[in-house]
Amino acid sequence: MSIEVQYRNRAKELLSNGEVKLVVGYTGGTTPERRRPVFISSAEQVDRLVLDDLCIANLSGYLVTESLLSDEKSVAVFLRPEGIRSINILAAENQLNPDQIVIFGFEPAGNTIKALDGTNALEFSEFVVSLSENPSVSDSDPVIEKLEKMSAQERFSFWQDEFSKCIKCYACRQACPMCYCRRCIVDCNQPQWINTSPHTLGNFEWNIIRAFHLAGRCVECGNCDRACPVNIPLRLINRRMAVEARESFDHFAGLSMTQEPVLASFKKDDSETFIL
Amino acid sequence: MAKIGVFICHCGENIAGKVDTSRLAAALGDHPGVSVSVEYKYFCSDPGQESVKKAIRENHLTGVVVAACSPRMHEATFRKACAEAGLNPYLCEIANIREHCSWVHSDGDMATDKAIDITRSMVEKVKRNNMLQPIEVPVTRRAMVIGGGIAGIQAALDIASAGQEVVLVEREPSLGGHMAQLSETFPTLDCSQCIMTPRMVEAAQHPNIRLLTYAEVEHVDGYIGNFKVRVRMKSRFVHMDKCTGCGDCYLKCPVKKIPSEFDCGLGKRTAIYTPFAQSVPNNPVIDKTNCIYFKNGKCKLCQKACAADAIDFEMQDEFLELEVGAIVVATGFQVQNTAMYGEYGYGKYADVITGLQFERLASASGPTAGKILRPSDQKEPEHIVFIQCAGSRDPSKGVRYCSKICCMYTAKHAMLYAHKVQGGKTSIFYMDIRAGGKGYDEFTRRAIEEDEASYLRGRVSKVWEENGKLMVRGVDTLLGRPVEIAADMVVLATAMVAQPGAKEFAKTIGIGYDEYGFYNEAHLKLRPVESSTAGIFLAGTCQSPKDIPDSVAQASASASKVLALFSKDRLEREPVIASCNEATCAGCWGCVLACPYNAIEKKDILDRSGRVIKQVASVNPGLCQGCGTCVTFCRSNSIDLAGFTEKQIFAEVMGL
Amino acid sequence: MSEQFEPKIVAFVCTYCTYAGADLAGTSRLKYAPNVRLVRLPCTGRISPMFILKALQKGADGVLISGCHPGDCHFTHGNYHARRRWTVFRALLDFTGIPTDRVKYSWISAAEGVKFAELINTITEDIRALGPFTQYHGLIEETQSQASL
Amino acid sequence: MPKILSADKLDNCIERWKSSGNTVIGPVRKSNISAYRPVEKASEFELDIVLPDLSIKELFFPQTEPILKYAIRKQAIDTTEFLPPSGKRIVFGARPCDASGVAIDDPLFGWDYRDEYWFQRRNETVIVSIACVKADDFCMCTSLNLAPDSTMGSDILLRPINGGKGWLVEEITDRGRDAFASIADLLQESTESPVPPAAVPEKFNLEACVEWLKNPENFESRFWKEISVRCIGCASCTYLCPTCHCFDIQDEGDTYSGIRRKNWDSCSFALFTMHTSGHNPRSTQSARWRQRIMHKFNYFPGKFSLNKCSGCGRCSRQCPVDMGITETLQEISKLLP
Repeated sequence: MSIEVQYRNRAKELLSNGEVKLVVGYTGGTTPERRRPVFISSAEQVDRLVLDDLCIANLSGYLVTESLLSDEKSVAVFLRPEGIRSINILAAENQLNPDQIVIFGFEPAGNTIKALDGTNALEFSEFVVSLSENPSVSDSDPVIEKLEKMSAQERFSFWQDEFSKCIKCYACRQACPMCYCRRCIVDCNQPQWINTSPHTLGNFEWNIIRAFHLAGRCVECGNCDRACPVNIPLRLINRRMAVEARESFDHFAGLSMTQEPVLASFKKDDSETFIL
Repeated sequence: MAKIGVFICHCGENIAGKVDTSRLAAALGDHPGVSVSVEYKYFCSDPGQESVKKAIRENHLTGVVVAACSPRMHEATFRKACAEAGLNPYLCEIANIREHCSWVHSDGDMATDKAIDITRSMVEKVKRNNMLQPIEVPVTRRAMVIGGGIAGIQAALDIASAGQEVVLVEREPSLGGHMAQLSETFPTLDCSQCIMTPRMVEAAQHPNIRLLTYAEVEHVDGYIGNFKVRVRMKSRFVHMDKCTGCGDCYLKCPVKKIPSEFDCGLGKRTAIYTPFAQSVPNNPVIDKTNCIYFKNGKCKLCQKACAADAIDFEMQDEFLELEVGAIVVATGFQVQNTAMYGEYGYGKYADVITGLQFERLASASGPTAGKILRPSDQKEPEHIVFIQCAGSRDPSKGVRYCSKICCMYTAKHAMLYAHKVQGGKTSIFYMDIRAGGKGYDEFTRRAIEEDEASYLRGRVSKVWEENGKLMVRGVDTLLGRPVEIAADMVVLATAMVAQPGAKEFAKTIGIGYDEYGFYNEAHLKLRPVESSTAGIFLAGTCQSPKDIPDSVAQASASASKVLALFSKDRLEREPVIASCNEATCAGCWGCVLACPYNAIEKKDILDRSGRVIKQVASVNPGLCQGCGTCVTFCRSNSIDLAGFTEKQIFAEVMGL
Repeated sequence: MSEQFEPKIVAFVCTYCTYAGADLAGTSRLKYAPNVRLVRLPCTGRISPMFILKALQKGADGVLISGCHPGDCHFTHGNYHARRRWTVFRALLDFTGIPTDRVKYSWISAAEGVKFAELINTITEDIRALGPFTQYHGLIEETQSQASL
Repeated sequence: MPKILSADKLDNCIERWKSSGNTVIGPVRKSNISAYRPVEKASEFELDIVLPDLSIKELFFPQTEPILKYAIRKQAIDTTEFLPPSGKRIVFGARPCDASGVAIDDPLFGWDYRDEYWFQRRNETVIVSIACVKADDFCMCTSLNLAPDSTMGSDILLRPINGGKGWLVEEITDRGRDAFASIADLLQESTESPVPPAAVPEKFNLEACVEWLKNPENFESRFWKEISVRCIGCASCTYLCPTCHCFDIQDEGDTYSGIRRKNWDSCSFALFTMHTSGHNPRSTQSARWRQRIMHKFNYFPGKFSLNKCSGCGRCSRQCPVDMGITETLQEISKLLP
């Protein structure tokens, strides 16, 4: 039995017996290669669910939609490993009650996918620890390495080119499960810390601060990078932050539901090579 | 519309001598929102302050910027003046154009440019200042004094005698500190214990003093008027309520060769012991590391000897949580270990000793019952060489500062030796004789003139043993020739340094310290007994080297500060605190974790039917100290800090 | 003859240590370069990365951030939090090509007036040597010009 | 006889146009994104695409545009207005859906207030479109009563001839005729027939959908919630749309001087309609999506007799969650009797 069928059956069961009120999953999109998020609330609709290696989006962001979970009913969600880490962070940051989340876990395996055992985020604890020990994507990204070999001036030009394209549509923010703030810093205009105009200066400020806010929280699901309509390689900057959190503070985002945010905690012996 | 008054102080020539104040006044006068821009010789003077008040009233100013010295000097002065003129004091800011500008720059034009930037930036800030009201907090009328030396005892007695409760915490088994170790005291040569022990007993018996010996402060929480202190009561293995202090236990103790800390290693003590005969309290403690029972599980001779059944080998450390309103830190000093002077042979030759060891030799209660005898052979020395500044005023090996008391105690030692050993010769190597103080210079003169101490101005380069003598080679710089003296004993006037662990302890209680580990006063001249943390005061040598009269004076000063604090039911605190915008807070709790004071609480927002709609952060104004770490953490910019709001800082930067 | 380039440097400092250290430099009458403007904050914990960006927008060629030494924070651990933020933010600025030489961090205690004066001189000279931050200034200019198309 | 512009003459054309003071603009791929950008020579063009990622809109209505500079002084506030930019431009290789998108917005910007920033650029710009011979799954011009070779908004329409060696020239407006008069000698006469335009299947019945939208009962339909439940509320559809025209006026600067700017804004944002009081008349994403559809196919046509959509399909092509106008109107079609 394929995972798709297996999970459809489980979704049907959970919806029929009322264990969950909703299943957030994937279904077919406009083109054969596209998958789009789908919200299934009755057992009759479960056949719309599609699960294959083209299902990439991290759906966890939908769980923090205002008032979705306020009735204390459970919601099932299809999640890749990054999505499970997102759940850990969202739980650690008091954005959701993990007991209300039923996880349909899966991970890529070559050209196909395989199911992950477990339903509650807690049951994935060991799995997430194993991810932190063997990060599936190596920390050394060739583009990052190339960038780091550049002079500061060349890097600045690289990002100037990239950020000059930004149209401030905020698709990166909206697609990101970690950007759950009721009011984004960029929407504060008293004072206006970040210039909202999509000129390069404002775009620099926006993208830098967003990356800073994601430091130690980004699980590198790629939602922002894929959402960007002007193809800014946002993954690079977030990856760099993840590497920094790891190297400087031994912090792997979303390791557990009790993990302290890297920027709200400290160690007295944190390294400080650069402070005069 | 803002109406800002800019008041530019010349500070005599201090500012006006470098900064072109008329250009500054003109530039600010031309700045939007500035109604008044004037200069004056001394705005901090009475007429100066009056002119500020007058300008506020006449021009209906909405904010004031005083371009003058550091806000640490006169912010309070001018805020008070504003309040007197009917302007909320928090609508006044200081532009620091003296310490940060006129005093530190050579080029007048550039200094003036900088002064304009600084002042304009403050104008932009003050335009966005809010009217704030001081916060009132209750005061717990109970003080804690940490350290039971002369300073701590003095502070405790002063506070207690004024009718307030005191908890006196001493980490050793007995009160007394260093003063109890001294023989006679300069400049009067009265016996230290004779004046010390009555004070110790008084402190122990005072109805308002709760004495905790063999106890250490482990943690301090809270803030002025409302500290919470955790004290570890180290287990003595002797129940104080049962012990009669008879001493049978230590007479029976088979371990008798432990070097006595009190006698600086010159005497011996047992494993169950009181530090000295006059200990207060007079109840012994068991030194676990040296006790046979704790090593081998056998012995308990002391327990058998104790008729009062006071000894309990199962005793555990206990913890007390105490609430106090003020803390006096009187943790004292230690004598510097002079091992770094290899050339003096301290530690190598038994007869090279420290000044404090000499005190024990000279003390009637000391290991030699007051006889000056050489530790090596218990013979009376015929010639003693004293080396002053053995650590002090020596940036290369010791400490940079002067330990202040060594000139005096060395003179005292020379006198005591002369009085006790007829015909004994004394040579004192010194750099300068510093004898400032009542009766001090007379005292050193007496040592020279009456007791024939021979003072040699110069340093000692080497001490070595030769034919049973300690050969001291030095130089007499006044005569300009090398000197070699065959001595029987060498006494080093070692430096007074901070207690080991002084820095860690400062961090525990949250006060500042200098590079040496001495605790920082809030202001060296004007607030010398207050630490930089409100409600924590300093007494004695934990702050800097000082002698007994100074320690006692500072202790009494601290006590008076505590009493002043306790004279009110409630305290006014600066309203520089954070607050949270509940509408925009995302409730991520990062601020709760980041807050050093646990001042941020989780708050449920309920709908009409009492259902939790969302959770947000909420700042407890009583606990918040205004550091602003939460503000920086907050991703949605939902927390802000009064006095240093986002708007103010933005304007300040943009105004530069 | 070309005039010497005078860099514009903005410093964000905590009031208990570095600001007091700067006061001490003043009372000690130490002389240092007049290129730095101080913004006083209660604690390094209050210093937000956005302050740095705004200083750059205002045309700063360099930024200094300074506070109490580790363990000395008046607020017990504001500077430990600050240090983490700086570590991350510094990496971020570096990665986006804002030279690390232009944004400096230091610990200066209330007792270190000499260190303050010396540091200001060093930083001023360092940034003078780097020259104006023309790349960033280019971004600022762009905001004031008409759209290129 | 019909004229042909040969592809190998394009560089000469560019040179000719530039020498007469024109900026020549066309689809260019730079930093992994294709958009209408100025070029120096023909090789910079990227013409062999369905359509550029970014629409032509920004040429007339930039993402951000300074309109006023101010300095607050003690006694007065100095202001300097930025004049609408001037300079002749020739946009070569525009897609018909982009050209018609611009034409759709003309009445909007010239309605109760004439936006000189728009019209100055419009008057000085010649749009030379190339009829589409390629389309993808998202193209839907035919459903909007337009076509891969429609001439709406174009000054010249070029139709590719076989082998990509050139284009058949169709002059639409006087402005186009003038622009091509200057290169008349570079054109050749030809009888070659053009490549037929791309086949773009009709995706929905617009008229029927509009009827449904106009029915007030449907305003509160559950449909809106269901169709938009996955919308994440970003602005990529509106910002890529050639016809979405909303903007915000923003003052930017330090405390006493700055620039007033006209920036793109989007009805997708929750803050778009947020009142100072905190009340938001469009408090849900479904209300915002409904507004977008209603505006395009109900309100705007009601006012200007034009659909506010040229069928480029960028909204769905770029949507992070695969939504878009096509899906919505297709789903509305399913509701029709």
